Amino acid sequence: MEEPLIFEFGHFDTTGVDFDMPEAFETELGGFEREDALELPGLAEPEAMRHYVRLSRNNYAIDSGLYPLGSCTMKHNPRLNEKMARLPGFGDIHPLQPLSTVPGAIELIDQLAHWLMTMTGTSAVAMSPKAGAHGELCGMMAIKAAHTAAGRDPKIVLVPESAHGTNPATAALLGYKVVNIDARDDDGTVDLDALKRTIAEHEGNVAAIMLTNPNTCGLFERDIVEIAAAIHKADAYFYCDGANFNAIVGKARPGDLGVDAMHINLHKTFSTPHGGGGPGSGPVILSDRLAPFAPLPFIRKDGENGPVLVEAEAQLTDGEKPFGRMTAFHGQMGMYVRALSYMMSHGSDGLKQASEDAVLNANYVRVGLQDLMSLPFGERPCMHEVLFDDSFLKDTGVTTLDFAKAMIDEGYHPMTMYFPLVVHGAMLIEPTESESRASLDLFVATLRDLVMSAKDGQTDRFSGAPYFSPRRRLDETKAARKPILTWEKPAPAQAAE
Amino acid sequence: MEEPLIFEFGHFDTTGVDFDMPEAFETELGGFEREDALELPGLAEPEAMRHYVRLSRNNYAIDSGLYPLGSCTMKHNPRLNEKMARLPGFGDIHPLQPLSTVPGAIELIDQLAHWLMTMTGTSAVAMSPKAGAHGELCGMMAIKAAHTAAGRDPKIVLVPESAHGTNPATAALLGYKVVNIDARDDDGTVDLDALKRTIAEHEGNVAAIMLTNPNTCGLFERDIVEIAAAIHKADAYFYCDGANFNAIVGKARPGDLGVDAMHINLHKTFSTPHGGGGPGSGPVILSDRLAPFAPLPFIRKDGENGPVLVEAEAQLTDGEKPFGRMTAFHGQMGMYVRALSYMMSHGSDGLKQASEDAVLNANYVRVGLQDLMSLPFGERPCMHEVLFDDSFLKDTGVTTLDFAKAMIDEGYHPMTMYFPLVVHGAMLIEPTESESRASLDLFVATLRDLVMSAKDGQTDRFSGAPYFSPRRRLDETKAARKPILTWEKPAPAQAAE
Amino acid sequence: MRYLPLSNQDRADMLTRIGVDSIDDLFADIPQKARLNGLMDLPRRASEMQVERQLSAMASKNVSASSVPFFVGAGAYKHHVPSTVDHLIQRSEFLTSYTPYQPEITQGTLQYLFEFQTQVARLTAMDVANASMYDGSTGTAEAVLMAHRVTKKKKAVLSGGLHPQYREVVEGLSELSSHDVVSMPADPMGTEDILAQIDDETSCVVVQSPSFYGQLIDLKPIAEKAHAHKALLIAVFTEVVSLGLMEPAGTQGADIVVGEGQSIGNGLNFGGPYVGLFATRQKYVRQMPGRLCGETTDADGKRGFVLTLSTREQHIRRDKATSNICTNSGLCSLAFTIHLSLLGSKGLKQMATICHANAVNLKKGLSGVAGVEVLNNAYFNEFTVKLPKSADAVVEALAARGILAGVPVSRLIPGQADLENLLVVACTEVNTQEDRDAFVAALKEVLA
Amino acid sequence: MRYLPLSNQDRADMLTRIGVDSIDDLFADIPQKARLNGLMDLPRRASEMQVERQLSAMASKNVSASSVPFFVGAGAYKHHVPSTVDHLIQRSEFLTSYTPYQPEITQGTLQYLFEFQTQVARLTAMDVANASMYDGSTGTAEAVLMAHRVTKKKKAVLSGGLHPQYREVVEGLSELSSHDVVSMPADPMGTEDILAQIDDETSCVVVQSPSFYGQLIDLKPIAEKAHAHKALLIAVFTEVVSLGLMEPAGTQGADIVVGEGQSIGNGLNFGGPYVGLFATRQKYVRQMPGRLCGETTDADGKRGFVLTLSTREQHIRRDKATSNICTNSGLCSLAFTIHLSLLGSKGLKQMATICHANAVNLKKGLSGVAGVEVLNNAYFNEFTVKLPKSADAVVEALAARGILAGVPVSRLIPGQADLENLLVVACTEVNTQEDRDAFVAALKEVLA
Repeated sequence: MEEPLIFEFGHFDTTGVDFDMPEAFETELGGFEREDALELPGLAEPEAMRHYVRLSRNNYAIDSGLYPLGSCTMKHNPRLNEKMARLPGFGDIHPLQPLSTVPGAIELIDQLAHWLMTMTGTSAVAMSPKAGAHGELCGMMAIKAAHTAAGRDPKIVLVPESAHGTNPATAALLGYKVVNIDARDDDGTVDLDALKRTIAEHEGNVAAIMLTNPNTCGLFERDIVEIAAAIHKADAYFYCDGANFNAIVGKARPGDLGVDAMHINLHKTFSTPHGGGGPGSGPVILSDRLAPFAPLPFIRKDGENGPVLVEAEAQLTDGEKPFGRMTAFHGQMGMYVRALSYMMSHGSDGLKQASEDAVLNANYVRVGLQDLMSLPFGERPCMHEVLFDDSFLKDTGVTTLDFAKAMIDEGYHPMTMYFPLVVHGAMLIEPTESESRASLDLFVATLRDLVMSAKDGQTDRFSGAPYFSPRRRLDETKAARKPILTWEKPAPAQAAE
Repeated sequence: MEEPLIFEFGHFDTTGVDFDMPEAFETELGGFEREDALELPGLAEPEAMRHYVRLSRNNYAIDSGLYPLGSCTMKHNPRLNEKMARLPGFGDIHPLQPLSTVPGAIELIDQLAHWLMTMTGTSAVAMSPKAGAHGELCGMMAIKAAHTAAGRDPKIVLVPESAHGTNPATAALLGYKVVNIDARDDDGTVDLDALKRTIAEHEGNVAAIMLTNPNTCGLFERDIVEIAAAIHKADAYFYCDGANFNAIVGKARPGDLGVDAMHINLHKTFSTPHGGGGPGSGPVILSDRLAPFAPLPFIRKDGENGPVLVEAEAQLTDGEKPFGRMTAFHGQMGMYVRALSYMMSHGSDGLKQASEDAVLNANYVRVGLQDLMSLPFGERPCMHEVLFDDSFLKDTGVTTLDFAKAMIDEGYHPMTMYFPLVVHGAMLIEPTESESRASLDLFVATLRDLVMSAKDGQTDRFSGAPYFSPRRRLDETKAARKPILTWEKPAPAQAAE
Repeated sequence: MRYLPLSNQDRADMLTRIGVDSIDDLFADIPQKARLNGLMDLPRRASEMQVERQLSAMASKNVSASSVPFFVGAGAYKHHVPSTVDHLIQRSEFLTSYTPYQPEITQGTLQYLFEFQTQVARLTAMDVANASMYDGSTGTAEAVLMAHRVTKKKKAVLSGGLHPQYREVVEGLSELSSHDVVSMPADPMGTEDILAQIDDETSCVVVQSPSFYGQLIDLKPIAEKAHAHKALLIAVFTEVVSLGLMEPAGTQGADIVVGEGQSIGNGLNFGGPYVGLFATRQKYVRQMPGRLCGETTDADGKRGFVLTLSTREQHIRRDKATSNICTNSGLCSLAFTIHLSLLGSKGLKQMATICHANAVNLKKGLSGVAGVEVLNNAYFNEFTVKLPKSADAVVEALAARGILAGVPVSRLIPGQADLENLLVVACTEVNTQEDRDAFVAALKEVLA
Repeated sequence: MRYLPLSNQDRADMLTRIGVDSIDDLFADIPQKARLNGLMDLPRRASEMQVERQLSAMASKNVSASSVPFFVGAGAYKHHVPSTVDHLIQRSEFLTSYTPYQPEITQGTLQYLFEFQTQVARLTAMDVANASMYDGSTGTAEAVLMAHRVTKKKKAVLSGGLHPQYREVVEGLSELSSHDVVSMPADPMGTEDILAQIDDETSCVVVQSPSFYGQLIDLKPIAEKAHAHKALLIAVFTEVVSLGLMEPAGTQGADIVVGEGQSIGNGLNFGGPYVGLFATRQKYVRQMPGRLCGETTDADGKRGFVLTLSTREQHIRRDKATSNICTNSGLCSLAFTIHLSLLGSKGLKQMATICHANAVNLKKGLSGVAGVEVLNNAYFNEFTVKLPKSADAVVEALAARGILAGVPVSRLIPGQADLENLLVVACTEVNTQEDRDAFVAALKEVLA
């Protein structure tokens, strides 16, 4: 049974919400009343319930299966966190009601900031960015503001090819020129010597490096301290993409590694739900050098008076030089509550254990598959995700995409494909610490079966996949060629009865 | 991917709940500590979440499709009601905490009682029964207590063949002999003359009649007032099975029809969720004659002091002669909240409209199918459900059961089958007021297609059905022959690795 | 109205299609004089916001258990339920599904019932368990009826330690079903001589442990005596968490074990809905009341589950059924099984240990209050305290101080002077040291 | 730890299988001196119950909107959201799903996004809408960047009626991206002469209606002037409910319409997460930021949906992308679309009418208080009041009386004497006559 679009229900003159209408009154709308007919269907509650329940059943979810998306960190979302975020004292307070009526909200933000700073070994954090990419923007704006304040105007940001697309996009947004840094052939990490050469080549003109660590190949940048030193020596800043921070929480602190700014994806590392594409939350920790430039609003520690919310320039004191504001209001409060609830639940011991289990699980998958699938950088330990390339599919007639789609028929969401760009036909698997050993065993066995099947020439199993999903393979080219982005009423001739 | 049983996860020495253990202390268990090993698996939260989410996806539900179970009234369950039942002031109060700390709870029960009495035209209601069948038992106990108080000891309860199985079971539980009442051939309703003859035959020995109205053929007992009079004349009581009260709320009041006792299935008429088989709630409205015998606890209206909860015999005043107690505590409070929320939402106008829409929808299905399927009592209007028999399947080789199972493959839950017993191969369809016209049109079209297919000799579509459900047809005989009711650890040889 | 999808246009069109002039033509069988004209004398429909406001106003008049130091037990217990549980039971596919009579599309419900039955059987150390009863009290009454069927006798002997309201449920039904009941007097300390009441007429002996008063009872000698007289021992519990730490009735010779499962997975809800647990020996399975879920295979040979032995049940067997029961406590049993699948035996034992530790700690504190005596020497998480004055008055005075201290025995058994000063006090894992200290301190004040 | 399924035995076995001696061998790439030995200086793990208690204690220090007469708006609004909405967005399949990059198994998300886009396009009377932005303020900044791309110019003119924090977001980003901004002074009454600021250098004009101060603005002349100079009109709103009753910017000539969607489906959440709505003309679709969902067919020819035009996006286009945005506000857009699918145009109009009626009613009440002047003549559900003394002090005094009265303009624009006494007051359908009367009465007291 196919689920229609809400517009195909036809209820354009009904509503599924009851209101008590006021008595007649004189409007004061100044003649701006809507004149055209607004045509939006109003479904009765049982219809709406069924529509969205049915739609949902076409989705894959962590709650229904392993979700091995490398770099995305699809792990368990505790419902305790959902419950806490819905406490009226958090969920039902207005960002601009008097501060005297929301001390608990300020306390919560301050507490979360404390956890983030302690975990990262830093002393400042910009809380308000709305998502990871927004955090990157925030960090890079702080860096640009710091350069400007120092009377400098460097034009170049160094970004390795393995970086997330958001990194170059963010740098470009601020007018920077993006320059690549070469990676070592043997493991895809940054080649320190090449980096030093590149810095020398652009002497005085390098604003920052943007580096993911652990990197998107699932490896820890082992020269990270030296990289930071080289960057700092060039009067540049070290922006770290924190997407993979979940691998090292409790094992190492970015502040100790020389990082100047790093966003933390609360939805990756601290398990606020991905929600089908957001909302995220991307607080940015800042080194002492960048701390003064943190955007409004921020919380000032005021000795005996406790934390004070600073919202406007008129409230600034000496040394506070915010570069502006990332968003209206205070950021993603709802996500803060969930993340803090997650952190408190784990505690220092649980957070460390979670990092260790995530790395353990990834390596367990690695050794379970390395004899059949191809590791681009050899059989060395990985961090929380393991990267394969597609050389094992060579001459099978099966593409990386086919392989991924065939996983769907086995009941799995595919891994991240074709990313990072540094290896050919990348397949990046991140099982996360939420998976049991039994779950990993089944996953490994399933992938082994698929690989054998591919090598065995059973191409039909792949080229036509998926066969058993709510939809077969979808035509993305057709969608892009002449985009249909909204529903249009079919012309009368085509209309259904 | 098949979902294992929790016992097959193997986590017998782990737990998915964190506790803060106390310091060592001296127990005072008197030597009653458990000595044998209790073997219950403790799943980590992500495993448990996934297990139950996956299980749930094997279930059909109102929220995912039309559920045409006659006599079961599967209608929309508003989530407002769930929210209200979870208010701490209702969900988190103890049945035996001081009454001074729960005035709102007493108020709620009193309010609900007021709605029930007003709707039914009666002045008493026993609230505590835990479900419909429990309400029947309560009503019949009140009847027996009334007879006993009057120094009578009649032995017979009259029950028509069309009755729910709970009716004769309840009567038998109290030691009554069940005597059938003949139905009219042309419409399955009670034959008044036959009834009078039966009463005469057992003169002085009839305790009560148990009658469902509207009856299980979906018809209103049109002689109901005369039936009640005949019963009362014989010094007997009229117990009405209220399972189908949802057809007539706001249209007629059982009290006006001569009913002495009637349970109300809050989960049928007032939409508390069925929950895969409960919990239900079955308050019983009582006529003035039966009111004194209502069980403990009950609420006494005490003029200016407001409602008073009477819990124990020591609190009784003149005229209060409870026959005992149906259950510990106060009954199904959680269901009361949901039902009252439902009633308030509808109001007097909405409740009446709901009854009308339920009846309208059933008749719309009737006229949509009556030319193809067979109506045992001709093309007369029905109430909230429409009864077909299987004569339309004659010579097709398709059984009622096959037909029902084939509906599963079309995305529908089957209707009630083989009930009521008064017609051969009964198929009882109750669409409820929650279905839209479009939903009914699709349902009718689907059934028409199935009927045509059966008549067309496509028996495979039926005999092997269902083909597309989480399980194919299950072997119920095998299950009953040597029942396996608990999981046993497989013998080592058979055990999985 | 937000829940009704038909528009007025739909209604008019559908009446036409049906071939009647007005909706009332469809109600023509209702006798004219009994028809309601106009609306019932009740408020008209209300928006969600209005309903929320009115019900919230009512709810806010009640003192919730989580908001105060809380020691009320006596058959219902305040435990912490993981948030996962309430989330999962609200899944549409569980919440809005019917009894699984169509097993092909209700394996979700059936499989968890099978898991539930196994959990309950293991907890109680019995062979089989059913898919739940309404609650512990009605389950006890069903157990007595079952014992009568098994033994073909009709006299039940009820211990004085049985929950008084459970006793009333059994007594009321027995009286109206012409069965006999011998109820022992209230027995706070577990010292009654119930063995003397067991004779050849006896169908069953019903004993609760921990008792209503908190006392742990040795069931073995009672089982022996009962069996010697071809009677069954029905063991009752109201605090299922005790089974994480205590010897189960199954290993002490009980024939039927029945109890309240609310503590695991379910909230207090002012007394309902709860979930009755019911377990027995394999040989009695065909005399059990209630639904049973059994394993089988489907047409493809795959393992699956169905409701089984339904020939015991009313919808098949009618007046010959083992019980008139139709509903079970489905969603509550789901909550139970999810919570227990998280706990496991390890977590359940930890939880039980904390409950007991807190009770031991509170007992020490209360024993130190002048004039207060704790009556029980062996107990789990609940015990009875003898106060120097009316327990009811003390509880009210403590409630006024924001402490809900327990249940006066006189609330359930009024009018008995020797019980007037007895208070049943319960501890669970939700009680903190501060809660207990506050209770002890306030009690001192009230008694001073 | 309850969230971690590996047991210690599992861990040991798995390390053996991997072929390392200890877990730290897997972290060998971390420089020795940078490794943390021992635990971070943070509390250890906590049970659910502990976490609940600590967070509940924090939450209970805040005054929730539902608990008092509430008139705070200025960019976020307290509306009643049907309980169905919050139930549905918590469905596992919505809540715990990823961005729908694998469309075959995420049609649920994709179809609602397509419905969402259509709803937003219709609401705003524009051709196309994206799958949402973080919120209204960041959406406004993205709109400005988009206008720069479209016009290949770099000067934005911001109305004085634009939400001050939206203005700050645009200004900050523009400054650091070397774009130009002309910000008009605060304009409570909608009387500024913005037309005079539009010239050939202008890339876009950003105008909010209803303005931050509640004033309704005629966009048509601004659109005309902008278009005459090849500039775009970016129309902003913060109260999406206004679109149920008011003329949309799309019919007034706007080129980009951007706004905050929180009011529909989403709670206050102290400012986030919210959901930015973003719509534009068909011809600019390839310059839009954010995700887009489009219709297509699958291998069997069935209709289906996919994310499309992703060549605009960072994960494909990297430093040439239209935006660095990656996340949208998925779950908030789901809440929006569910709530709006229940409302329909009929319900939305009713809701908007009540909001306006309540505002009209409150305006009358407040106008009757001595020394109080309402500054706006045409408004929807929000207006600005000039008080005889500091608005901040009045708001605090009213808060102490249990009334949350609105937002002092000085909270957002401190230090400007002419704004010191201005208070922005909002009404929605949640306000009762009693609430409004209480506000008026309390204000009289405070000003007396």
